[in-house]
Amino acid sequence: MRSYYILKQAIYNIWSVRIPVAIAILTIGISLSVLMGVSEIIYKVYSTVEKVREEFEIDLFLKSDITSLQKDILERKLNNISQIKDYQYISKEDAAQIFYVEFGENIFDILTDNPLPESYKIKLYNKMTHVTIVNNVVERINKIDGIDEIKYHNDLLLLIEKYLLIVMVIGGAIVFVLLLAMNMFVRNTIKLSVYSRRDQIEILQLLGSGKLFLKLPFILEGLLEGIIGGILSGIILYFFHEIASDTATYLFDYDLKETNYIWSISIFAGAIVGVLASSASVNKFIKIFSTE
Amino acid sequence: MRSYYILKQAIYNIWSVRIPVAIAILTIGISLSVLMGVSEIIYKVYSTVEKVREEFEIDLFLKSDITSLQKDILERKLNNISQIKDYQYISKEDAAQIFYVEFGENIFDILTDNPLPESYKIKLYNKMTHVTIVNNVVERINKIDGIDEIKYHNDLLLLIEKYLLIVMVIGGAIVFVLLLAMNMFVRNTIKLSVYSRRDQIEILQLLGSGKLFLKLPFILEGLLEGIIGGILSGIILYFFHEIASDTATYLFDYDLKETNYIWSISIFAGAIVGVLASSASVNKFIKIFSTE
Amino acid sequence: MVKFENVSVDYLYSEGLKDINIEFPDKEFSLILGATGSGKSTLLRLIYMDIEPTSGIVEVGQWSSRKVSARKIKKLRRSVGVVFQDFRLIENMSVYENVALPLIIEGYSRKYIKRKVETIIDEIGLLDSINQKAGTLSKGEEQRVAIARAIVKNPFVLLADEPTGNLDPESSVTVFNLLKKINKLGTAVIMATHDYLLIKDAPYRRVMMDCGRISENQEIE
Amino acid sequence: MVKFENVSVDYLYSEGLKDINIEFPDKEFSLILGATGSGKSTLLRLIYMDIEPTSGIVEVGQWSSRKVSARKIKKLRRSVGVVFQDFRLIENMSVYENVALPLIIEGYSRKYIKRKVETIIDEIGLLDSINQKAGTLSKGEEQRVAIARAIVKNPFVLLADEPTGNLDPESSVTVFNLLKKINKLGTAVIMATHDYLLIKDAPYRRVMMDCGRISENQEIE
Ligand SMILES: Nc1ncnc2c1ncn2[C@@H]1O[C@H](COP(=O)(O)OP(=O)(O)OP(=O)(O)O)[C@@H](O)[C@H]1O
Ligand SMILES: Nc1ncnc2c1ncn2[C@@H]1O[C@H](COP(=O)(O)OP(=O)(O)OP(=O)(O)O)[C@@H](O)[C@H]1O
Ligand SMILES: [Mg+2]
Ligand SMILES: [Mg+2]
Repeated sequence: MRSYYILKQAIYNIWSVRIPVAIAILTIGISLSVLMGVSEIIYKVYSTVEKVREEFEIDLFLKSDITSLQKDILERKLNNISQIKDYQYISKEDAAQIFYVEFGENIFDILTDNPLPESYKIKLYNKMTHVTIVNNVVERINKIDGIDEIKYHNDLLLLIEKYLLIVMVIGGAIVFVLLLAMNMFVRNTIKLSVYSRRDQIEILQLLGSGKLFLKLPFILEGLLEGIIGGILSGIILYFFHEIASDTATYLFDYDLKETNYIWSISIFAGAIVGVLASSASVNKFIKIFSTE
Repeated sequence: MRSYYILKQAIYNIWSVRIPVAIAILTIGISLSVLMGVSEIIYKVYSTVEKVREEFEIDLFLKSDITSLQKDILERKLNNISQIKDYQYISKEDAAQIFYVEFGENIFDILTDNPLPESYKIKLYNKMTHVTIVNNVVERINKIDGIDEIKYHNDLLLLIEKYLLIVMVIGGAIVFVLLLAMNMFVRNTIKLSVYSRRDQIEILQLLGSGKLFLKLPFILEGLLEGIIGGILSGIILYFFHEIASDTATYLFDYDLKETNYIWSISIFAGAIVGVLASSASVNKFIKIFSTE
Repeated sequence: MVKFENVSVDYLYSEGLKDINIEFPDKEFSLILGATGSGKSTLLRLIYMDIEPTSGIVEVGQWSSRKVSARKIKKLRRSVGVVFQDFRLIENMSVYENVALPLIIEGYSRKYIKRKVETIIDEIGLLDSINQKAGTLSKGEEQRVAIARAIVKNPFVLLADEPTGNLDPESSVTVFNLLKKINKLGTAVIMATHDYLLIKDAPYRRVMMDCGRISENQEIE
Repeated sequence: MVKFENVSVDYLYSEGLKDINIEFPDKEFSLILGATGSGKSTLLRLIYMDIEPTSGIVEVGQWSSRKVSARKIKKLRRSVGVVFQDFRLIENMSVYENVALPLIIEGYSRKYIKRKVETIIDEIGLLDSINQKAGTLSKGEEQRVAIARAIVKNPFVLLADEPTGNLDPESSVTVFNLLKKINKLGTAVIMATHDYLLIKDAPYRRVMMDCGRISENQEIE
């Protein structure tokens, strides 16, 4: 009977005190969607930056008179540089091929001789694509014999490091502050919702009800509110995805639909937040003597 | 006596129902500081981008054999390009001077002859610093006789346009969503706070009190809560400025202290929000018959 | 004058009121009697227009339940004094403030209010508790504050819903005498009560209610 | 057994209780009389430990106000039935649910609760309103629900604070008879009342209170 009462009471509470409950649900819903929406945007920016980093490469153009011994030494030396993840040898013929793919023109149609030099495409480990490390690596490579020219887009890295990374840090800070703020809003709203029913809590205590019995209807109420709020937020996020989808694909080359599962996280998070907040709120109004 | 009652009641309300009032103040305070903090960050990023734009320039290096007639024609043609705000002629001597300032070496110490070409530094109107417009302008300049080389950092503009501007748009969207969300949180909190005193509103109505008399204590309460919340937010923003000041100077070359007046905006905004929200909330609980 | 014409009130589970026809003339003292749940409070609530009749018309002085507006109801309630059965004091206000409320609402001067309120609180014997919060009073004290608040503004009709339910016999007599005095000064009083002992010899009209109907309307000269 | 030893309660503006010494033996019916504000409710609130004594000791059965804990107070309140002077029903619950609450709290089976609650609601004459929300009841009906809730769990002490204040004489007698019956079954009853007519011939102990003191403690065989 107790459990029946508790369930019924939770559902009934929700209906009979529509205003605070509706407000709690709205607060949870909006909080979650703001939080998850902003997090997602920040995450997308972050992964774009990472992708730019991943594509970072250093091109080594070799002198035309390089010997195969020199090439061996060069490769051995490249192997010794720990920041280098991978390198790829591009012969004169490969280069012509790439030229053809990129420019649609056969280099031999223009010149009889292939003027493109042999080269190496070097990829660094992701974590190593920072301006100073790259400069350091380039310096070491520069000392190797047989290299004509080193080309790399350090300015892009510089930009990432000076601006985009900062934006990331700021974004992270925003998410963090939002997390704190939203958490506070949800807790406060539920606390107020419980506050408006402190009479009921007092009466139950006067009738000798235990702490758990007192709290469970509210906890269950919090759970339901959290789940409904989570669904609300899921719906908001879904529409946000629909609207922003094309833009996202264009900007970040990212299919937003991939993260549509975010709505399920949202419901889960709502449920947890609802339960924790309501449980803590009821505690505030439990006291032994009414004069306390 | 009425006004005395109203003032007293507002202050008294605040004290006797500490919990909802404290929550309302906290909500206003946090909302305002999140909102203004995020807006400020976004604004700083925006002004940085604008600064980068402002510094954008196109360098025209002239052929060494250019005649002064050709230069006249060139200048006249530059005057005709409406996107150009300003240009500056840099003689061979000026160039040497700039070289000296930038590299600390007198060019004549190395060479007897000055190899630096004459040039023009062209500034576009701020609104015109977009990749396509710039390309268009450069194309037109290119057709002018006597120009050896045109140098400009279109890649930086490209980056701004592809990423930073996007970040700005996203940032704007975040601020907008936050504005809506925070507004809702504040309104809801105050509505709940009024809700927990709906008995009082009902009693006053039964005693024949007019609408204004009913609302004024709550409006005044909202005003006080808003002001206190605004002060709270002002304090938070102040510390945020203190903490972030060095970083901001480094990143954006921006003295955050300059915008310390933000705390006064914050109090003002708090007051307005508090009054509007409480006034609207009381309306919800005003009804003629208790059975409505 | 308060006049009910074919008034009915429907409630979900119970009788409410059924086809009530009655007049309470100005300046008269009327007693409403009847078992619990017979509709006494419902009748009174119709007079200060806390509820609407489901059918029929209630007329109170110049106001009619047929043409109501927020402004009219406000005026009506300002000229009717009500001792609510559940008192309806504002718990976190002092006795003084609760009693002063109707006068504050009407915008009297501070000095006038002070004099008036203190006199009346003295009359109901709560001068010692004048600054006590209404929420901490004993029930009997609350009831007396509710009575003070109802009569402080010299209403033209005074509705008293069981005004002595929480009072000891002695205080009950005091309160009843107070109501009689007010009636003598020209205010119509309509009082719902169970206290037959108290009103035994009172020369007032008795309206008996039974299951939402008026079973007897007995005028006494 | 309920025992007060040198108990005082201080309030901000008023007497509260001063140096109370009294014992209420098991199974006895005691009446507490006194003017409004004399401390009757305060005395009863001490017994169900809604307030702490400022000094002195209150002992209720195996529980003492000297050693309280949330758990002990919970147990105590489960074995004491209280008719609060202001009823304290949960407004948005039905009559049935309000009465069933003490049994639900103790974890009885649904079937037992249903039988028990329906019997008792019948006894107080509210079977017609069993599903009505407590917030819409008339005061007299509310009071009867409060009484039903207090006696439904067969408490070992029953505290009734002015349980007939909102009832007509007939219902008052019914309720009083109910309390008498419960007392006969072995429950100690302590009832604060103003209704001298109702208790006139009752052969019970009368405790007279005056300004926070016991002015008379008159046992009747
Ligand atoms: N808002 C409501 N909704 C449903 N039923 C109601 C409502 N108000 C009153 N009732 C019912 O109408 C009937 C008459 O109520 P009313 O309060 O007028 O009785 P009363 O004569 O004042 O009784 P008492 O002496 O107990 O105060 C009661 O049975 C009550 O349950
Ligand atoms: N929480 C409180 N704070 C301050 N004073 C209080 C408080 N509770 C009661 N009092 C005062 O203590 C005195 C005794 O109150 P109590 O409620 O015990 O009286 P009572 O005998 O039950 O009166 P009644 O017959 O009116 O119910 C009253 O004067 C009351 O104002
Ligand atoms: Mg009534
Ligand atoms: Mg009492």
